[in-house]
Amino acid sequence: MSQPVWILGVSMTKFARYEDEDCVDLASTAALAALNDGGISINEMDIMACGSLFQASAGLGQQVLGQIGQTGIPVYNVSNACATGATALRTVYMSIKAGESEMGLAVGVEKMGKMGLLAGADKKADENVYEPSGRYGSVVSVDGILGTNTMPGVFAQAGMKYAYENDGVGFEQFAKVAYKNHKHSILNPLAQYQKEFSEEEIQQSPMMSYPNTLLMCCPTGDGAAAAVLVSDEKLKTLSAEQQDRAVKISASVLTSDPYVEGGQVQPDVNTLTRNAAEKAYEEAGVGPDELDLVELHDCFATAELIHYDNLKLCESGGAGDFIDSGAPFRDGKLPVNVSGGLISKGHPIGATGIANVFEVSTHLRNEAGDRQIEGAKVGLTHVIGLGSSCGIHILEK
Amino acid sequence: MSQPVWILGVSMTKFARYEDEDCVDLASTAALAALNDGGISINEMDIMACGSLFQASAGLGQQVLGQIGQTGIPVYNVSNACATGATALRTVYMSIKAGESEMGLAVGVEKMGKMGLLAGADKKADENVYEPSGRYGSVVSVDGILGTNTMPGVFAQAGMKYAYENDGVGFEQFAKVAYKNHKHSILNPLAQYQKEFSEEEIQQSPMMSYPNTLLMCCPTGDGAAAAVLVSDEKLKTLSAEQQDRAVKISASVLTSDPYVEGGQVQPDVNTLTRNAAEKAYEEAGVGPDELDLVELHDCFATAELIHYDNLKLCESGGAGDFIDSGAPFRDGKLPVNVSGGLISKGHPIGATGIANVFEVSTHLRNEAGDRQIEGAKVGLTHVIGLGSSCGIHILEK
Amino acid sequence: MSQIPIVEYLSLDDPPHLVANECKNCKARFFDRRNACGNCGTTEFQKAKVSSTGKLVAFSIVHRAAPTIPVPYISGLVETDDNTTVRSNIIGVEPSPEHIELGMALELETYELEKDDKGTACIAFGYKPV
Amino acid sequence: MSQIPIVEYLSLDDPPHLVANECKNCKARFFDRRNACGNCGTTEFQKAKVSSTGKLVAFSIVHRAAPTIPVPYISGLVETDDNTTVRSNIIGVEPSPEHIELGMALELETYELEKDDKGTACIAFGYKPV
Ligand SMILES: [Zn+2]
Ligand SMILES: [Zn+2]
Repeated sequence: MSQPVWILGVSMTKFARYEDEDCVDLASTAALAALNDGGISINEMDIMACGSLFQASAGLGQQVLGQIGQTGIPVYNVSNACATGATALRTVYMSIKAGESEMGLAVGVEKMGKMGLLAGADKKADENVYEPSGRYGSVVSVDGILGTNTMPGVFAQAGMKYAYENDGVGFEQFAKVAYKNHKHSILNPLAQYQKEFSEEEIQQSPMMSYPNTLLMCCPTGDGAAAAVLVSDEKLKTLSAEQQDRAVKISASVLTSDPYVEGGQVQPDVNTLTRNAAEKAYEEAGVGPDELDLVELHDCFATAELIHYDNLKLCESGGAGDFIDSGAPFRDGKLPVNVSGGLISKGHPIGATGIANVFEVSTHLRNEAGDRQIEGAKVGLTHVIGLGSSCGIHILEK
Repeated sequence: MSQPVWILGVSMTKFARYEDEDCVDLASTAALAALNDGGISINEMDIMACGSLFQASAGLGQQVLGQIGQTGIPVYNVSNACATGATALRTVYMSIKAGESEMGLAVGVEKMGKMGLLAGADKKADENVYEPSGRYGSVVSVDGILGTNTMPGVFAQAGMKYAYENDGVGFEQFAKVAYKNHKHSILNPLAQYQKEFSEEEIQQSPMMSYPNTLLMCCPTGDGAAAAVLVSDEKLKTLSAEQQDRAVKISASVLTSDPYVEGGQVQPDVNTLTRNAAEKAYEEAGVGPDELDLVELHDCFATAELIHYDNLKLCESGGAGDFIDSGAPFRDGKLPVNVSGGLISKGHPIGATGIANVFEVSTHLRNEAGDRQIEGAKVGLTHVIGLGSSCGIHILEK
Repeated sequence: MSQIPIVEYLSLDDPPHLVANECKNCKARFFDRRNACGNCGTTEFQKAKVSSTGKLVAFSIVHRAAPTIPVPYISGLVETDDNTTVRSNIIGVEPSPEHIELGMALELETYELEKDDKGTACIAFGYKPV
Repeated sequence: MSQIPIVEYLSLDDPPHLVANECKNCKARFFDRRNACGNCGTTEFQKAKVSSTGKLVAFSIVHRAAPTIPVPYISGLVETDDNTTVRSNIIGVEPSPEHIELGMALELETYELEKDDKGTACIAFGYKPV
């Protein structure tokens, strides 16, 4: 089989609201930090991929190179909803696998400010004579009339469907997920929020889309993350320290959502995650029981719970028991989202899929300080974006 | 060396203004046509890449699969200014080179409607108290005060710089380029415009940005193009007809603009084209004198002229003589833009970098009908987007 | 008085019902305009009347929405008796968790949402408990 | 009466001139806020005064622009005597090709573009023939 690809350097900015820094600043900061972390120069990079959702058209990759070293390398600006950062990472990975590059830089960045719910805009507010338009021949905006299109609602329904099909899942279990992640975040100085809330506070915070309350939803925010990838062959020519700190990418998988009945009315977030997980475990030769930590896509508490099952972290149908048992807490059997997760660490969309690689790599390197999961050797990162795209990476030390 | 990658099927929609079809329709039409052209099903595709500039955030790739076959394959939504389509093609190419895919689908699409000049928006129209903002600390929009940011102006200046540095280049030569491309387009039923204009009419059409008149600028428009790529190994398992019609990708190169003095005030469109050309000729083992036709990025007449030199189609400094000699006309020594080029065929941004591959492939297959360049065996395609990204493919039969 | 359905896949024929584009090859159903079948890639479709009764398989009670939408409202996924999933508001039920039961039987109901400036009525649909 | 330069890289000190962020390592010059050097990747910069005289190396006469911009105007690329390229309008010349010569000698000139509601004058710059 082909040789592995390694993470040589990785970084993230603190997730926060940045008033004075634009996407280029944040991405440049993360890129310089990842290069610095890898002990390597931009001049050694053979490819650059840049992920941003809301600035996907802006040529951000080239703008960042313009700031940190305009070396003429191929640049790929990519977007894939909430899997945008993972897609950027994977593009660099693919170039190295193809033998076109020895080293490459992946950057993910987003400035979301206070965007709100990511709902479909009410595109017809000013219209006053009905005319069917669009793929459904609609005469008015249907969000809120023919059900919900908003992210909190879609993921709420996905969670409730799981609750319908399986026992032991309800509002309390979803709230417990959020309780865990907020609690975890107090140890992570890079998290957007670092505040613990009781399960009661979480349940009683303002309802967004039942069963997701405000404290069960990820905030909007700004931030960037970056990673430097290197081929196996090239890594062997680098210093002992660089080789020691390198983290192996044992699996890198991207999937989209296959056809399922019902997928047309609500994007399916399960099947593509299951497909990606299966492929990733096979590629890495690692089973879910061998994982020491997982960073998964908890855009909403309901999402985290169903991904326990999708990623096979629990028995089939057993996600409710899994959270109730305490397994995904940092002192549990399989710590999930010890960074605080999207719910508390934050979710600048383009950055998320590299920030989770930063988190897992930092633990595998035993450099996670107060929040270190002791002895972590194998970790998994997962992101999923609606519409739909799932990225999974398995990392090993 | 690694095995080549082949074009199995390729297509483009007519470039036009489509009132009733959205990007998903146009992209689906092109994708289905490319699959049909290759005699292959969507179920055989292992990867999909979709390029669109203005809908880069929309998850168009997944939407297209939702229409034509939602098989769960990895989807990459990419954007790279006017090199967006070439980047999509190249992403599929890279996946095949990496051994991750045997076949893949690349689609490029854009709906531009009547967008106008692609100028920087006047972001501060409503402000009435000066406050420095942005990377230059500007207090008002500087376009039109500190020179021009518009595309016609930038490419006009690039042409005039060439005129300053070389002899025999002026308004007449630029006009002649447009004359040629409009003339070529009357043989191309897929072109947005199919109308010949005299050199005088071109010179006297409304001035946009001297020396580019309206008839020396590409129009805005809508359209899509798609290509199915296949590995060498997989191609050998397909039918004799499929193998016969397959077109070899002898070189696939993407570059960004390296640092040059002055690049900060006007994006450099030359160096990255020169770098990409050099790499492509080397990769293909083909020299510019072996090319039978070229489709290059004539977003403006001034651009085409300087790319004669950048792509080494003429002697260094000799682009004026080259057009004056008639060489790039369809009956000349080296036909350039026999499709009509962006100036007359049209330039739906995301589609352009695949549409030029369609054009060259169609000639290499001897299927170009009235506009066939007889005996064409080797062709080159070139796109460049500001900010900056250049894609070059060399194709062989 | 003229009427227009909120979406083209709502037929106002008596009794009102939903109409899907059904793939002739694999029977996959779609409510939108189609370029080809998302399941099997073929391009022949026929109109299929969707059953107006079914059960609730998922819901959310939405408390935050665009200013023009009254909240809270119940969004639901309905699995019809002929196994087609529909998304819509659930109507005729209090929007609080204790009044909503996963699996409950539902039926389609249409209602007038609003009128445009020419007096044309926009007819929307929802599902209410049987 | 207060004044503000149109961009931060225009210094209004007498005489007005442009100021670049110059890389201490490779001397590359930039007019924008920097994260690092686009040429060599290092992060130390110093302020460098840019020569106010130079020559015209490229131009375009722009006839279509945003509604607030008077057309036609001349946009030009100026290579200063200390080899820094600046983009700006060319002023004090008829905007027609026969009045503009590539290579012509130019010098920086500032002028008041407009005032804001507090009476602050925005000072812009252009290049005019010497
Ligand atoms: Zn079908
Ligand atoms: Zn430098």
